[in-house]
Amino acid sequence: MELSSTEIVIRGILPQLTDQKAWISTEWMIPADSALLVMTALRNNPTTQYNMLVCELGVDIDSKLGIVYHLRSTVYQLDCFLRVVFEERNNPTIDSVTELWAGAEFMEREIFDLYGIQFTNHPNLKRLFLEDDFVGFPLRKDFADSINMIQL
Amino acid sequence: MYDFSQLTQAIHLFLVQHLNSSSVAIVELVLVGLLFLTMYAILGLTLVYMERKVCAFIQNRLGPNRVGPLGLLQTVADLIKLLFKELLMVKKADKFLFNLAPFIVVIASMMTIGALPFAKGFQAIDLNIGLFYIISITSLGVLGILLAGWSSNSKYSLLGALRSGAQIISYELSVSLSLLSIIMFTGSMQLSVIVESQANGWWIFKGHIPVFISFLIFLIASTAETNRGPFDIAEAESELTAGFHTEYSGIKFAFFFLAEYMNMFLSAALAATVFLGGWMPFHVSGFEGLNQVMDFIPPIVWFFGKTFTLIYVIMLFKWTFPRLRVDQLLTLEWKYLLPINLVNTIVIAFVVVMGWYF
Amino acid sequence: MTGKVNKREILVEQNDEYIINMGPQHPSTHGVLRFELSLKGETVQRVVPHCGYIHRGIEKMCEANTYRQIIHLTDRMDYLSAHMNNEALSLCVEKALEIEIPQRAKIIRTILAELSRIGSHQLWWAAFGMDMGALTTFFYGMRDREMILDIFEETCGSRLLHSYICPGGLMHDVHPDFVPRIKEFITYFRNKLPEYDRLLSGNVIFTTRSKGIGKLSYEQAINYGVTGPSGRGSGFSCDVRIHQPYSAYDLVEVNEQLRTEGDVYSRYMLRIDEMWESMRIIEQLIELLPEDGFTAKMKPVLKLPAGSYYQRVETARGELGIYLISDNEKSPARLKFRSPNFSNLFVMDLLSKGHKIADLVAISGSLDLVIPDIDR
Amino acid sequence: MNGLLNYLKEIGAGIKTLLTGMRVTSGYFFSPKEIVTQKYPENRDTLKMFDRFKGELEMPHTAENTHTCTGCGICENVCPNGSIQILTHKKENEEGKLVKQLHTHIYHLSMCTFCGLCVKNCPSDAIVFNQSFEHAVFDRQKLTKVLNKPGSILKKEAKGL
Repeated sequence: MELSSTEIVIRGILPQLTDQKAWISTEWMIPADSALLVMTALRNNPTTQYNMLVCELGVDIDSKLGIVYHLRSTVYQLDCFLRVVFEERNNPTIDSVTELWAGAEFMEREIFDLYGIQFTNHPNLKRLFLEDDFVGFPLRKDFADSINMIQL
Repeated sequence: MYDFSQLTQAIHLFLVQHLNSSSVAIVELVLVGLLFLTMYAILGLTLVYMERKVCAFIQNRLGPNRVGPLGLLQTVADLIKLLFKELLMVKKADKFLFNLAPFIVVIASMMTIGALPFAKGFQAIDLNIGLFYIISITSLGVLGILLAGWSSNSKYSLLGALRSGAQIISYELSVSLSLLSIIMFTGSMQLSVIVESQANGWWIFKGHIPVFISFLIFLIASTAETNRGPFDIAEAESELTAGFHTEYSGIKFAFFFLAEYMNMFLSAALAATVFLGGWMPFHVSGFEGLNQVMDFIPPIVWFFGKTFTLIYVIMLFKWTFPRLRVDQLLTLEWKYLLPINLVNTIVIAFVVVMGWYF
Repeated sequence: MTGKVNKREILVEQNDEYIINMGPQHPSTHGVLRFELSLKGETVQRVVPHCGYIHRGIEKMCEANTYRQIIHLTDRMDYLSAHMNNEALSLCVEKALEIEIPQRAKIIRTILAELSRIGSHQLWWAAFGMDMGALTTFFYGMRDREMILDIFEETCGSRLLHSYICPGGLMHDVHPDFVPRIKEFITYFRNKLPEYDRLLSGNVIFTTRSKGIGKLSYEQAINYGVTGPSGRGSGFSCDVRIHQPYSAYDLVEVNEQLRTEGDVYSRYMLRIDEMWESMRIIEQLIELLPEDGFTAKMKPVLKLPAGSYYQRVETARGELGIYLISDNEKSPARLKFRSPNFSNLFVMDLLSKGHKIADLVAISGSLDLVIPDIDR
Repeated sequence: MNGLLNYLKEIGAGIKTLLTGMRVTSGYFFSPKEIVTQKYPENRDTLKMFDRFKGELEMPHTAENTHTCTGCGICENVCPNGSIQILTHKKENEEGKLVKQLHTHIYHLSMCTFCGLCVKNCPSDAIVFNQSFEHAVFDRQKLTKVLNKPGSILKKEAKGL
């Protein structure tokens, strides 16, 4: 099977890699500590040139927190999804990608706000939507609010 | 035919017969004051109603139509509402100046109205420096705006006031220079003399192109001086919420509102008086029949007809054009209006000296 | 715990600057957005957007609702392109279930999407003129949008929040008057649209106020992920209708509108051009409309196979991405809306630095922000 | 000289664009036929909503005071906001069996988002949207409505009687 240019770049950095095939092209599972490295390579490699961060979202699946990066190369019209899964729930931390894509700043603030994932080297990591003294991270599955959340 | 001085003389004689001289003076002052204050209020209400109807028709709407027939009483209802509203006070505002500011604005606009010749003899005071007086008093109004902006202790208000200051200082020049052209033609600043000089034709026709240019510049500059759109950067609803009167409510807000409309009336009336012959009917020398017909229309109708036509044009400006930015506003004045005006003044001086006018 | 903590100071204001709060109750932020402006005189030094005033937690609500129920929540994000939002989720669900919907439903969806694009741009034009101080534009834009809303009301039953497109096709078939009304609208609007140009686009005050203001370069647009008309105004070809045609866009000829100046004026003209283009697309699609079939056969309970799905559509403001993770339940495990306004908002600081307050209003107007879509 | 000419040309072009704009607005000023305002309370008689307009939920009753709601509860389940509550009771039918039947159909207008799922999913077409749009009331309690009229019965039952 012919490897796509994205795959070549990713495997160049992480030879042992699992990818989760789904309906969307390919979603790559990346360990948290090498995520920035992989994305720097994907952005700067002339064969991929992922110059746009379409979206960065937090997920809470199977009681594990994670982040999905949706990258796009406007040069080759490629889309690529990277998923990072954190083992611990209490204080997940990952490097910020703000240096690579300026648009990431506020997406990461949103993730920090709603999932409580810490980003190192982020220029201004504050809550985005909620007030600063809000307790808890609402989009986590174990978030409970007996007053405002009505179970139908 | 229609001479108000006959009426006023009759009243004066009647009073002299029955009272001593100091009482006559007091009674006459009270009468004139009452007359002009009433006229001021009625004009203000009419203008607000007119603006709302004009903008409604421009915007494919009906405008006020609920209170009274055709919504005529809408502005009265609004006034009553404003009278009963709470006067809010900003906590850290400079109380004295904050309360003083709307009165300065409204008094400044009120003072000018007396010098306007509404019809023959219908003029509170015929100063020999009438034009000069009006120009100087209108620029007093900006003092109130500056005070309002400063004393409100609000940044939006302050920004609005500063904008207004810069705007009025600039546009004052153009207004005065364009009026200077007519002063050069008539050789007098007395408004009644200026009106009389147009008995055989209005200055805009007699002075042809150069006067037309000064008329246009006067219209633009006086619109700017009254803080109306597209020059309403001092209020700039979409930028500074309400500019200098952000913090005002109730009747104090109404004063600003009223003063704005009266200033608009004043600039339109001044333009009508100086360029379009004031209460003088439309005369063409040589066509006696036409002139007779025109004379039949009372001068007060002529005056208000001309004024309200100009007011309509000024309203059309506001409801058509986007607002100018601060720097554009100053560019317009200093790079376009002022140089053109200066050149135009020289041209007019030449025209006057050579007698190249009708 | 990995990673390092760096101490960083964030400078809010310098000595000769002062701060103004623009919003959340400000006439030109179009909703409850708050800008914290650092000003030097009238020159904007820094813009810090604060959002969250209308955050309703739609993504959290989606995790408790079935797919059919989520449709009515998507309406309430970008309420001006409700049809496109509905369509995005429906397409995502349909692709996950591998359902092919009837051709008629596809074409009607596309017509509705283009109509709401025109309607959205009309409202934008109306409000943008208002931001600029030309107060009459508001009523002209609203007047013309009324016809579109009437079409929607007749077919969908509501004017703004339609919930009309659902997984499997449409809620019900279009009204018999649908096609004649659209034809009537297009002939009407073809006459009215040049008036927009005469009133505002050509106006010398407007052009001097908008040309060269708020320049967004091609690289910046990509870097910040600015899509839609705002991105295309900078020459960034990001039209999903071209790059990944969905629904019936592959049946018709769609010309992507591109302008390279990247200033307020180019974003403005681009939206005017898009209105012309949308009318052209609708005219082509009306000819193609087949007779029957507005919905595919669907199960009463929708359960998506476990996995993650992605679907993007072009709304009136840019690319709306739907990222759906399912764990074979009735409701999604995670549903993320990649809203175009979210990315578009955060270039405000970049664009308005060094401009006046009046320009800031023009810039935020030209980005065409809808606040509920930012906050979700 | 060239600069001066350009300066004048610029002014001329600028004034021309301004006049174009003013022609549009004053054109509308002098054509009152274009006015789109509708006088609302006066035109109440002629004002008609489209048939599909989602006003508020209604349960059509026939002249014999019958409806077709079986109390199955699908609309309650399908509603995203919980704006429908269905109370049922057991009732004996003509064969002597105890059958679950509708007792009260409660509709909270204040919570309804007019998504139309209940009407679409109703298996017996018992509820429809009517065209009323004047929802304002002085008391919030009035927004909670009971859709089945007092004493109304299921259509099928009425036939059996």
